[in-house]
Amino acid sequence: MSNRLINWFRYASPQSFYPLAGRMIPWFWGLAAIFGVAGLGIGFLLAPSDAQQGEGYRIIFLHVPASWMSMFIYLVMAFWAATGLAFNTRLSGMMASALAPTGALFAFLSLWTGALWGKPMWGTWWVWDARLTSELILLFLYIGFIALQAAIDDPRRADRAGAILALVGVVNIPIIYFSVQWWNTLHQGASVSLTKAPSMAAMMLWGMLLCALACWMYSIAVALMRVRVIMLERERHTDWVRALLRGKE
Amino acid sequence: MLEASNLECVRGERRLFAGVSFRLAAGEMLALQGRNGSGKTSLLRMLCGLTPAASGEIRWCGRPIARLGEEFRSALCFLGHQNAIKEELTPLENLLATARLAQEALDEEAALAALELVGLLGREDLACRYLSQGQKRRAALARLVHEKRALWVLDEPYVALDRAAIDLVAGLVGAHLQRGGLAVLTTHQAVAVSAGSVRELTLGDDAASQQRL
Amino acid sequence: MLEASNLECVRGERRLFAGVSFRLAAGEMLALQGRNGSGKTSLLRMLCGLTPAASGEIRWCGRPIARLGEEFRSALCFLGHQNAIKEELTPLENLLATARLAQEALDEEAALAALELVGLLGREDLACRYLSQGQKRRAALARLVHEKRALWVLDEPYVALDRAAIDLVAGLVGAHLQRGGLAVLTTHQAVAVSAGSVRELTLGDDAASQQRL
Amino acid sequence: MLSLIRAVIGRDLRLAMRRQADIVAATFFFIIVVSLFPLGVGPEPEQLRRMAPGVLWVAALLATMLSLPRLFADDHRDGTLEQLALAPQPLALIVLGKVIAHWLFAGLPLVLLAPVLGIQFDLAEDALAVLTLSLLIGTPALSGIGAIGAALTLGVRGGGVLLSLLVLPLYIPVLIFGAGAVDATVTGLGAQAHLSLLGALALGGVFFAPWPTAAALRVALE
Amino acid sequence: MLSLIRAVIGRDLRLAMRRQADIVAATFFFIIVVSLFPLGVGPEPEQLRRMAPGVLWVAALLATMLSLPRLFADDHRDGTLEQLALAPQPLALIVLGKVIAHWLFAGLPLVLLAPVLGIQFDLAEDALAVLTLSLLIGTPALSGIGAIGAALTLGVRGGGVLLSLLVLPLYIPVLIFGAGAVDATVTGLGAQAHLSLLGALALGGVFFAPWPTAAALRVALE
Amino acid sequence: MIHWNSLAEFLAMGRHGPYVWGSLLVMVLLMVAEPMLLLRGRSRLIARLRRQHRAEAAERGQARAGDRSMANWSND
Ligand code: HEM
Ligand SMILES: Nc1ncnc2c1ncn2[C@@H]1O[C@H](COP(=O)(O)OP(=O)(O)OP(=O)(O)O)[C@@H](O)[C@H]1O
Ligand SMILES: Nc1ncnc2c1ncn2[C@@H]1O[C@H](COP(=O)(O)OP(=O)(O)OP(=O)(O)O)[C@@H](O)[C@H]1O
Ligand SMILES: [Mg+2]
Ligand SMILES: [Mg+2]
Repeated sequence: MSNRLINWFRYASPQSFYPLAGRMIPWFWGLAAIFGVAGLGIGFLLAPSDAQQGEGYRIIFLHVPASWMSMFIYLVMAFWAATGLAFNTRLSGMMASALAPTGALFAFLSLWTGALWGKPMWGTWWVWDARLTSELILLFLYIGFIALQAAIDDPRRADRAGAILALVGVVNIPIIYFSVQWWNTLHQGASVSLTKAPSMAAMMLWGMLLCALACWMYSIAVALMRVRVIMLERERHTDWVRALLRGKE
Repeated sequence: MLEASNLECVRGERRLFAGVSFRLAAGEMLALQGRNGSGKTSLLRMLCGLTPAASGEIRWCGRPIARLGEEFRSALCFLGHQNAIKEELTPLENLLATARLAQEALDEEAALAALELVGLLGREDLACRYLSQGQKRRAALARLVHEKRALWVLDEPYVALDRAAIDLVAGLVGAHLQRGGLAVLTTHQAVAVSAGSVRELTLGDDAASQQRL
Repeated sequence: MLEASNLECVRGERRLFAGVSFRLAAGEMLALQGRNGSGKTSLLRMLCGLTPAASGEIRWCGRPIARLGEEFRSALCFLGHQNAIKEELTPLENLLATARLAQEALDEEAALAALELVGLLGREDLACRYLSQGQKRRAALARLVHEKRALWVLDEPYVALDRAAIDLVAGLVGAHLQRGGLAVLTTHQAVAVSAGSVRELTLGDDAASQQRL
Repeated sequence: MLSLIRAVIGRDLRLAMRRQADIVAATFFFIIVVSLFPLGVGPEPEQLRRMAPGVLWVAALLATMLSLPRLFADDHRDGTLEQLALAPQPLALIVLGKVIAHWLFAGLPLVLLAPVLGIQFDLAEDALAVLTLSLLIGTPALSGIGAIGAALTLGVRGGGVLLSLLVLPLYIPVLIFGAGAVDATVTGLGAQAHLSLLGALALGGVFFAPWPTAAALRVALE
Repeated sequence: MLSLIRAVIGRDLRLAMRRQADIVAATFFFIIVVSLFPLGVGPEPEQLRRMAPGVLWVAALLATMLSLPRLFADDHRDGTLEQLALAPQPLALIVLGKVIAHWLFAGLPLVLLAPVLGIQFDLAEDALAVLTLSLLIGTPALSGIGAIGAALTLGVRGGGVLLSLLVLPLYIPVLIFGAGAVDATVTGLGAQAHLSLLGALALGGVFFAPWPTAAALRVALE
Repeated sequence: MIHWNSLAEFLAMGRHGPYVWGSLLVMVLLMVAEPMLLLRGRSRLIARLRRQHRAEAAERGQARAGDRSMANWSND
């Protein structure tokens, strides 16, 4: 028990996490590529067309994974922020900052693919629907987090301020989601509503799941890459970074 | 009472000082010295618990201040480079508001007496924004007149003051020490404090001791 | 060169001083003295043309400065209580920006030399916000190193500086006087300037001379 | 404890009074923003009536937000904040006092003005009443939540605008329930549900927010 | 003379870059305000389309205004403004430089973003084009006129909010012609007339405003 | 097995080609760009740190030499 705890803390130090992350990255890239090719293959080549939406529905293989990731990454980020505040571990803050840009990227992609889907399906790029609106606000939260951290140049302060913001934001997200839903349904019926894809064909489901897995692996790989860069930058004065850089010459 | 062991201060990529230790008993004053940028202000902020130390520990009555929290803060009076007075309020209002926030009983009469002592009588109803640099500092220092808390931490209290005011403040500190108080003080001007024993601590002289990490 | 006759300063309902006259020739320095709030800063701001005098006149090369305008300002270098440096910029950038705005040619090398002189080498790339109180003042004073304008007006330049820096600034002023420059300076610290002749002017000692109108 | 909160409120209100501009102008900002919209959008009464709840609430939100940067900035700049952080009492209590003071001079005037401005938009009486009520309940939440943002951006250069970036997403639920309550009244549905949710937000905002705010202030002072 | 203006612009832009938050966040404030309105008003596209020009212009105006207080305040606080006032060149030229720098980081991004935000309101393509054009012409006027207000409220406590009080009335003509141009396009009338008037305002704002601004600055320094 | 009869049909996506390919293109582009930017940032950082470390080492070497000369080659 205590042994495992010690192990945990050992890997929570940047010095031992750095090489570990380095070893894991290629594996995640590999998995991401495999899942991605399989998912896109099924989705774009094999899956049948949708009865209502024709071929345009294929955006679902991009849109849904991106949407899921954008929300999930925020949760993970808030988790790291909380551990950082509670246990004052250096790694936590670094992980949180490493995740934010990727989360923002997926939030943007969700908006982009959604808008490109909405134009042919609904005839408009954008409607003020609960899901769409909360996704937009999620993007703002990410950007706020990134901007706040960028504006503070002492990394420790930036971590703690960012962590407080992330935690407040995570409380806020469900509130936003439900408030927007209320807002929408209490109005006279919205002129357009999100048409849910009817019971999905198994093929579609598989394609979507594989694409989601690919995005998942991608996120892990990129976050690990970024956290390694952040570690180098922040720990540049420590002996292990010096030794590491000297060794690479 | 106040004890610091092996304090280290890191700012950005620079270690300002390390291994700073001292011990201060009742009635003693620590005079911090060192050239500009040697870390005096940083050390004072650590002593107050505003900035955490990179390593080392600070104890008050034998217990680490981080653990003491409110108990320590209620024994502490800090005056920094900034005056902590509101420019819109008059010196009198400032003094009363400060006391009220510190939950100390200070009536108007006592406050006026303090202002008279620091030479602001006649200005007590003028918004601090109109005061001269030195008068602002005096308005800030007026709190010390009735200050009974045990540990005074003063960051260059003499700046902008004229000779008369400097002597006055030195006298206040002296009286505080005589009452059994403690004081930590930085200054670039050589000013003798009348009573109490003074320990000196000089922070690392320049680049030699301030290593880049 | 600089001549003031019968200056009067009124602030709010208080006459700070009246009948202040002096005359300053090339190579001379005026050391303004007086207790806190006696009106030194107010007088300096009048000399620069920032505040109009209640009565009296200031002349530069025989002509009233109000009439001279730009001609006077291009001979003037003022440094007030405030440092006039940007906290976001580094000392180097501050120095260069100041020079550029004053339309003076100052290359990076000269700027670096100035910063080295005031002891900020090693901090030239750190945003000024991180500097200590004294280092900020040094960053502000670095402009004086290459300053060639004739009239320097310095309001308590020594504040927050350590001994070494004070001597340095006093040296700069001395060299300026030797070159035939003029200087007006206030300070509460007794600091000797090496060269040039020093005139002293003490502003009204307290309430006695400061009448309520 | 209560006396501390009262001391903080007293001091902040006195400062606000002394500055005058603060009280008058935050209110006038509200008035002007609300009056700008008809100028930008055009004068048809029907359209204006439908915009009214949204416009008034957005204006209230912006007016509150504009006064936020000063909530801690002045205290930070002149060193008072350090004194407050070194006070023996929990910093969160002091923050609570400041939040209440902020509401008293930035939120309350908006509540009092809202009915007058609502008339400009030709709102019916019951809608006016609900508008005022919703602002009365909602503005404390704006002050409380705003304090978090103000503390996080403290001492950060460019803070004023960064603040709005951080705070506006947090304000959105308040805006939706607030404007929603009025809208529901106008369309004949009850405002009850919206108002209770707004009340919950306000309680959370006022009593939960001081804690993260205090933590953020300590970070800013480090 | 030109070199002086260039030096001022260079310094101000460098400061803005250094603060980063300034550039990014003024822009995001614009985005967020524009996005708030639908939340306050409701999601019906038809109504949103008719509100769009007004909302976008009001938001641009508010975003510009929010960045105004910092135009001179920082220079004032740290003593740089005294230095500028004591510089041999006319203060108005320095002001002109600062106005241009302000537009470059506070106005230009709004212009570039407007088409994207217009899409959220379902605007047609020609309306989008006119909207962008009107902002391109109108925002320099906002910066110029705003500078007067910023200078007048300098050093006045509570200035930030007082500023909006002074400046918003002066902004109204810009708002009316700007939003009017878009509206005219939407309703099929030509935008020509509105745009020319807007151009006249912009020229006046940029080249006339620095003089009163400089005078106000000298008063603030007294 | 494969759903499409011809490449043209595949590309047209039943008249929704621009939307589908627009989504895919941007998504793939950004997801390729992000790691590329990271790699570039990383190599720049490493180069910068190497330079810094070398400069510091040189500085330190000088300082130590100076110390020794002053200390008259006392021990160490
Ligand atoms: C900018 C526009 C859009 C945004 C921001 C957006 C956002 C989201 C989000 C956040 C989710 C995941 C939430 C959840 O699973 O409950 C999602 C899922 C989904 N979206 Fe979108 N969406 C947009 C446009 C569209 C359009 C136009 C369609 C289809 C016509 C669509 C269809 C779907 C479907 C089918 C799902 C999966 C639903 C599920 O698994 O429950 N979305 N979208
Ligand atoms: N981010 C940073 N990177 C490098 N150095 C820093 C950083 N932040 C602060 N410093 C340095 O830390 C020191 C802070 O010193 P401090 O304010 O404690 O000095 P001080 O002894 O009070 O000086 P003074 O007598 O001028 O008031 C300064 O030398 C400053 O340059
Ligand atoms: N509105 C006012 N009403 C009354 N007195 C005023 C008003 N404004 C300023 N004063 C007084 O004018 C004086 C201004 O003095 P000034 O700043 O010139 O002093 P100083 O000699 O520079 O002092 P220091 O040594 O403290 O810098 C102060 O005594 C101040 O109290
Ligand atoms: Mg100091
Ligand atoms: Mg003075």
